Amino acid sequence: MKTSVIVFPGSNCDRDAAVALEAATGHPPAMVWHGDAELPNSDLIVLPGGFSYGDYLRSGAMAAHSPVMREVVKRAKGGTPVLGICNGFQVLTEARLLPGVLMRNATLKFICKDVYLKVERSDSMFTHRYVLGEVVRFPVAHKDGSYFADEDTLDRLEGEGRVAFRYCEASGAVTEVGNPNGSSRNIAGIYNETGTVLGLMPHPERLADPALSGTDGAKMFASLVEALP
Amino acid sequence: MKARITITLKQGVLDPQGKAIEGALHALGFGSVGNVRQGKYIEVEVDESDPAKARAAVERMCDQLLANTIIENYAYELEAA
Amino acid sequence: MKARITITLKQGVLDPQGKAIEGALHALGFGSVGNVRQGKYIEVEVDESDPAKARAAVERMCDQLLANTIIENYAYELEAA
Amino acid sequence: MNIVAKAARALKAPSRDIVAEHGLSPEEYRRLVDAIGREPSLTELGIFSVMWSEHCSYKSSRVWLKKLPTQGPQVIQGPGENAGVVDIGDGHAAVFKMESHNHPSYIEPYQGAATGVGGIMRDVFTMGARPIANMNALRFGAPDHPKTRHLVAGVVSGIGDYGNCMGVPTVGGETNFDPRYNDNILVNAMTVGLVDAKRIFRSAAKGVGLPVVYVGSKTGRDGIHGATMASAEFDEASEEKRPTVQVGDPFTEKLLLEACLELMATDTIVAIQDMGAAGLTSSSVEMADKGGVGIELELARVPTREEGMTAYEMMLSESQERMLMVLKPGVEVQAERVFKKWGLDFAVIGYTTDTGRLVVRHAGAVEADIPLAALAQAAPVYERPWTPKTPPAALDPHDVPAPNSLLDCLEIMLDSPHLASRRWIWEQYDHMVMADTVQRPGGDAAVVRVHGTQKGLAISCDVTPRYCAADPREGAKQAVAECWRNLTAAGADPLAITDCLNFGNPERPEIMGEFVGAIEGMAEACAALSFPVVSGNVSLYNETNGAAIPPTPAVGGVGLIPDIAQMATIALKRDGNLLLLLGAEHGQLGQSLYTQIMLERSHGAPPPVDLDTERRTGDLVRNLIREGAVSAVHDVSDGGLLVAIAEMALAGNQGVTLETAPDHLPAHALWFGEDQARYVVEAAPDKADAIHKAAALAEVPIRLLGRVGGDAIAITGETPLPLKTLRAVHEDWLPRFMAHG
Ligand SMILES: Nc1ncnc2c1ncn2[C@@H]1O[C@H](COP(=O)(O)OP(=O)(O)O)[C@@H](O)[C@H]1O
Ligand SMILES: [Mg+2]
Repeated sequence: MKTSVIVFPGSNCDRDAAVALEAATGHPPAMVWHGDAELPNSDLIVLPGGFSYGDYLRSGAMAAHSPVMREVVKRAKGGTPVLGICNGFQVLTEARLLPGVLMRNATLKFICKDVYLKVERSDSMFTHRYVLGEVVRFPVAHKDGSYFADEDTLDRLEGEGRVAFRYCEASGAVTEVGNPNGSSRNIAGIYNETGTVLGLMPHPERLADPALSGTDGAKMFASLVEALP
Repeated sequence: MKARITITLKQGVLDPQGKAIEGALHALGFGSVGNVRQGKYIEVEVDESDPAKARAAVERMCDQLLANTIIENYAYELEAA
Repeated sequence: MKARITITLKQGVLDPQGKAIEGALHALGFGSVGNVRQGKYIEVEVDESDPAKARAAVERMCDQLLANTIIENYAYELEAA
Repeated sequence: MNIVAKAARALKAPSRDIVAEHGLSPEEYRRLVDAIGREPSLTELGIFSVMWSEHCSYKSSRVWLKKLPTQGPQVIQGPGENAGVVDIGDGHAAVFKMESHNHPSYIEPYQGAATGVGGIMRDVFTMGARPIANMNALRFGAPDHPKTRHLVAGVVSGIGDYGNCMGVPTVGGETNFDPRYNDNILVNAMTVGLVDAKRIFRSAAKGVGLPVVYVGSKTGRDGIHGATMASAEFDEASEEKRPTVQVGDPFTEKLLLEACLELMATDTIVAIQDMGAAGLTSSSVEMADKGGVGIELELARVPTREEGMTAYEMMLSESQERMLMVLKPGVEVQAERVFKKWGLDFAVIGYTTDTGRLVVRHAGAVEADIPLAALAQAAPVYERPWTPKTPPAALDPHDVPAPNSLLDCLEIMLDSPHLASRRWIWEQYDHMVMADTVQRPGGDAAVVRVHGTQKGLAISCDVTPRYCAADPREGAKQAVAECWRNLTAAGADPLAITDCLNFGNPERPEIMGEFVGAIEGMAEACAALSFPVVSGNVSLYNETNGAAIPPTPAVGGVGLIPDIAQMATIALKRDGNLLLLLGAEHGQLGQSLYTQIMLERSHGAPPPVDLDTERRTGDLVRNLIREGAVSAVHDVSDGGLLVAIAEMALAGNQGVTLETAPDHLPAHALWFGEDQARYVVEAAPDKADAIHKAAALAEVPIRLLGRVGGDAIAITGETPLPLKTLRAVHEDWLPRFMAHG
C-alpha cells in the first residue's frame, strides 16, 4: 500500500502521521512538499495536523490554495482516498472537498486532551475495524475545531450517513458536556459523498502506540490497510 | 490603489468571539452594549490605477482567499494609495 | 447607536498575518499586491442616542478592552442603529 | 521623545543624559572611553550599552555563577554556549536551557510570553538540536490582584500559541500565586532538544574571511533597547517604554527551525548564533569574540522591513526569528537555496577578519569600529556588597494549631490557588504533538520518549519561592533537591539542570545576599547530587518601587529513563495494594502550605534539606521502580503527605484507607508537614517484604500508610472524603477563577 503525506509550511504532525502509517503498512509514506506539483501515485493521501501557514487568516485557508492541493483535489475526485486530520480537515473544508467550516472553539481557547468519540459508521474503509456505535478515545489539539454548516447541509450529512464520528461522553451519550469545542450536532468528522474522503479533528495517529496510553487510533490505520490494495 | 476590506460573519453564523467580547464589556461596566460582532479588517495595496480593475482584483482575492463565503461576507473601499 | 471599529497594528509593529497573507496572494497570482496588513473589525451597538456620549463610551471600550493600545491603534465610525 | 529620536540628534560626544538613558553609569562610560581611546559614536554607545547591560554581561552575577558545579561525565557542553548539552547514550545528546521573559510579559503578557518561548527554542535549535519539549515556570501575583487574571490569560495563551504552532509539546511546568509578584510576574521558559552527539553546533566563528550570513525574518524597529529594559528596575515611567514590545511569529520560526536543521545536516556551517536580546550586536560580537577573530558588517545588506533604518536601529533591533551564521567559504549558494525553499530571507552581510575589531559600515560610512576585547573582556564585573540573610528559627509543630478535621483541611487546601489543578493551563498547550509524550502533565515529571527508541527523558521545573524568601540558601538547595526528586520519582537518573535565577535589584546588599545564598545552596545541592548546571539565565531588577520579588531560583532538570517500560507515574493502580511512605517524618510546618492556607501566615524556617538522605532515599526509590517493586510513586512536596496521597488517588481514581498515624508528632504535622526526602509508593502486598528489606538496607525509614481501594479517602475517626468531591474542588478552582473576569 502506497501512502503520501502532504507537508505544508507549518505542518507539524507530518512525522506523527508518517510513523503511524509506517507502523500500519510496513512502508514509510512519501513525504510530499506543498510546492511540488508532482504527487506520487498513492493509495491513500494524508493531510496532517499542524499550523499550515501559521493558521493565519483562517486555519487551512492558505494551504488549500497551494499547488499540490490542486492535484490532491483532482485525485480525490478521481476516487483516491484522502484522510485529513485536524489541520488537514480544515484544509479539506477550505478546499471544498468537504462541506462546512471549522470555526474557533466555543471556549475560544486551544484545547488539548483526550475526548470520547462515537463511531457513526463502521462500514467505511476508514472505520470497518470499529464496531458501530463503539465509543473510542482520541486526543484533540486545536483552537479552531468547531464544526459549522448550515442546517440543510447538516441534515444532508446526517441523511446520507456522512457523519463519521461524534463527540460524546465516556458513556456514549452525545451531549453538550461531551462536546469539547461547540461543534454543530457534536460532529467530529465527516465523509465526502463517496465515503473516500474523511476529515476529522481528533488525532488517531496520537493514540496508535501502546506507550502513548491508548491504541484506539491504530484501528483506523488497520482498517485502511485491510481495505486498500 | 489601497483597498480596505472588512470581513464579517454572515447573519445566523454563531460568533463566539463577539459574544465573549460582549460579556467582557458588560463585566467592565458597559452594560448597555449589545449585538457585538467580530470580524476581520485587511488592508491591501494593489498596483493598479484603474478603479474598475482594482475592484475586480480585490473581489477575486476575497472570493478566492480572504473570505470564506460559506460563513463570511466582505465589503471594501478603495482609495488612491 | 452602532459603532464600527477597526483595530490595526501600529506602524512598525510586525504583522505576521499580513505578511503570510501577502505571500499567499502572490502565490495565487496576485503578484502586484503589497503592504498587506491584517487587523480586527468589531461592531458594537451602544444604547445611547447622544453621539458625544456614544463616542466617549466607544473610546473607553477600545482603550480598556477592544484594542491592545501597546501595539494597536483604533478608529471607528458611528451610525444611528 | 524616545531614546532613538533623542540620540539621533546627538553629535559625536553623547551628552550625559544620553549616556544615562543607555543605562551606563558615569563610571562605566569612562571605562568605555578608556577601552576605545576616544568618545564613542552613537551607534557605538548603543552597542556598548547592550553588551554591558546586566542581561548580556552578567556583570553583577558572574563572579558568583562560577561557584556552580558544571562538570560531570555526562556533560558535553556546560554553560557558555546557547544551551547546555548532556550525553544520553547511544550517540544521542539532550540540549536544554531555561530563560526568563519577565518584564516583557508583564507589559504585554501574550506577546511577551510568546516571544520568550520563541527565544528559548532558538537557543536550543541553534545548537543543532530539534526541540522536543517545552516547559514553563510561572509566578503570578495574588489571585485577587486586579491584574492577575489578565496576566494569566495572556501568558498562558502566548506560551500555548507559540509552542503549539511550532509543533513542540509543552509538557509541564509550575505555577505559583503570591502577592509579592503582583507587579513583577515571572515567566521562565525551558526547552529541551535532541541532537546527534557528533553534530553539535557552536557559536565560535573560527577562521578569517568567512561569510557572515543573516537568515530568518526581516529587521524592524522592534524592541530597540529591550535588552537594557530587561535590566532596569520598573517605575511609573516604564509605561513610556512600551513600544519596545515585540510581536512573535511562530510560523516563521517553524520555517527557520526546519531550514536550519536542513542546512545543519550538510557540512556548511562554521558557527551559528541566534539573535536574541540585543540582536545583531550580541550575536556578531559573541561569535567573533569566541572565535578570536574580527568581524565586518555592511548593514545596507541587512533585510529590513522598514524604510530608513539607521545603523543604530539595526544593531539594536530585537526583531524575532532571526539567526546569524558564519559559513564555510563557497557554500553560500547551497545555503541560500535551503532558506529560499523555506521562504526565508538570506543575506551575506559581512566577513570575519583578522583585526580583532567589530567594524560596522552602513552605505559607505563607518558607524562603529570597536576592538572586540573592549566589548567582551573589558566589560565591567562587579563584586557587589551583600549582607547574608538570617533565617528564622525552626517552628515547633506543637506550637501550630491543629485543624478540626484533617480531611476538611485537605479539601480546603486542594481548593486553594496553591494546590489546585493546573489542568486549565496545560490543556491549552499541545502536550502530545510529536507523539512521544509518554507521561503527560499532572505528575511529578513529564516524560518524552527519545524518538524511535525505548529511552525517555524526564523533565521537571521546580522552586518553592516561599522557602527561598525565608532562607535563600536552604530554599535553593530545596529547589535542586525537589527537581532531582521529581525526576527520580518518574524512574529517571537525574542528569543535569538549567536554571533561571530571578531576583530583585542586586545593588541592594540584602538582595545580593539572597543571590549569594541561593548560589551557595544550589552549588551544594548540585555537587552532592551529581546534578551539575549546564546552562542558565539570570534575571535581576525584578522589583517595582523598591519592592522585590521573593528570590526565585528556578531549576529545570532533565533525567534519563533507560527503558520507558520501567517508568513510574503517580496514579494509584489497584484495589488492595499497599501505600507506603519512604523517608523520615519530622513534622516540619515552617513555611508550609498548611500554615499559609489554614492559618494565613508563613513563619519559621523552611524544611531543612539533608542531601545525603535525599540521595539515599532517591536511589532506593529508583531501584524499586526499576525492579518493578512499586506500581506508583509520588514525592512529597507542597502541602505534605496527605496532599501527595490525595494527588495519587485522584490521578488513579482509586480511594485509600489510611492507618492511624503514629503519635510522636501532632497529626496535622505528620499529614501536612513538608519534610524533604520523602516518597509515597504503591506496591502489591506480595512486594512488601522486599521493599521493607531494601529500605532497611538503605537505612531509609518506612511506614505503612494504608491500603488502596474504594472511592474515598478514609482516615480513622473522620467521615471519608469522596474522591468525587475532592476532584470537583481541585479541578474547579482555576477555571472558576479565570471565568470570573
Ligand atoms: N504552567 C504550567 N504548564 C504546564 N504544566 C504545569 C504548569 N504548572 C504546573 N503544571 C503541571 O502540574 C503538575 C503539578 O505541578 P507541581 O505541583 O509544581 O508539581 P511538583 O510538586 O511535583 O513539582 C505538574 O505535572 C506540572 O508539570
Ligand atoms: Mg513532585
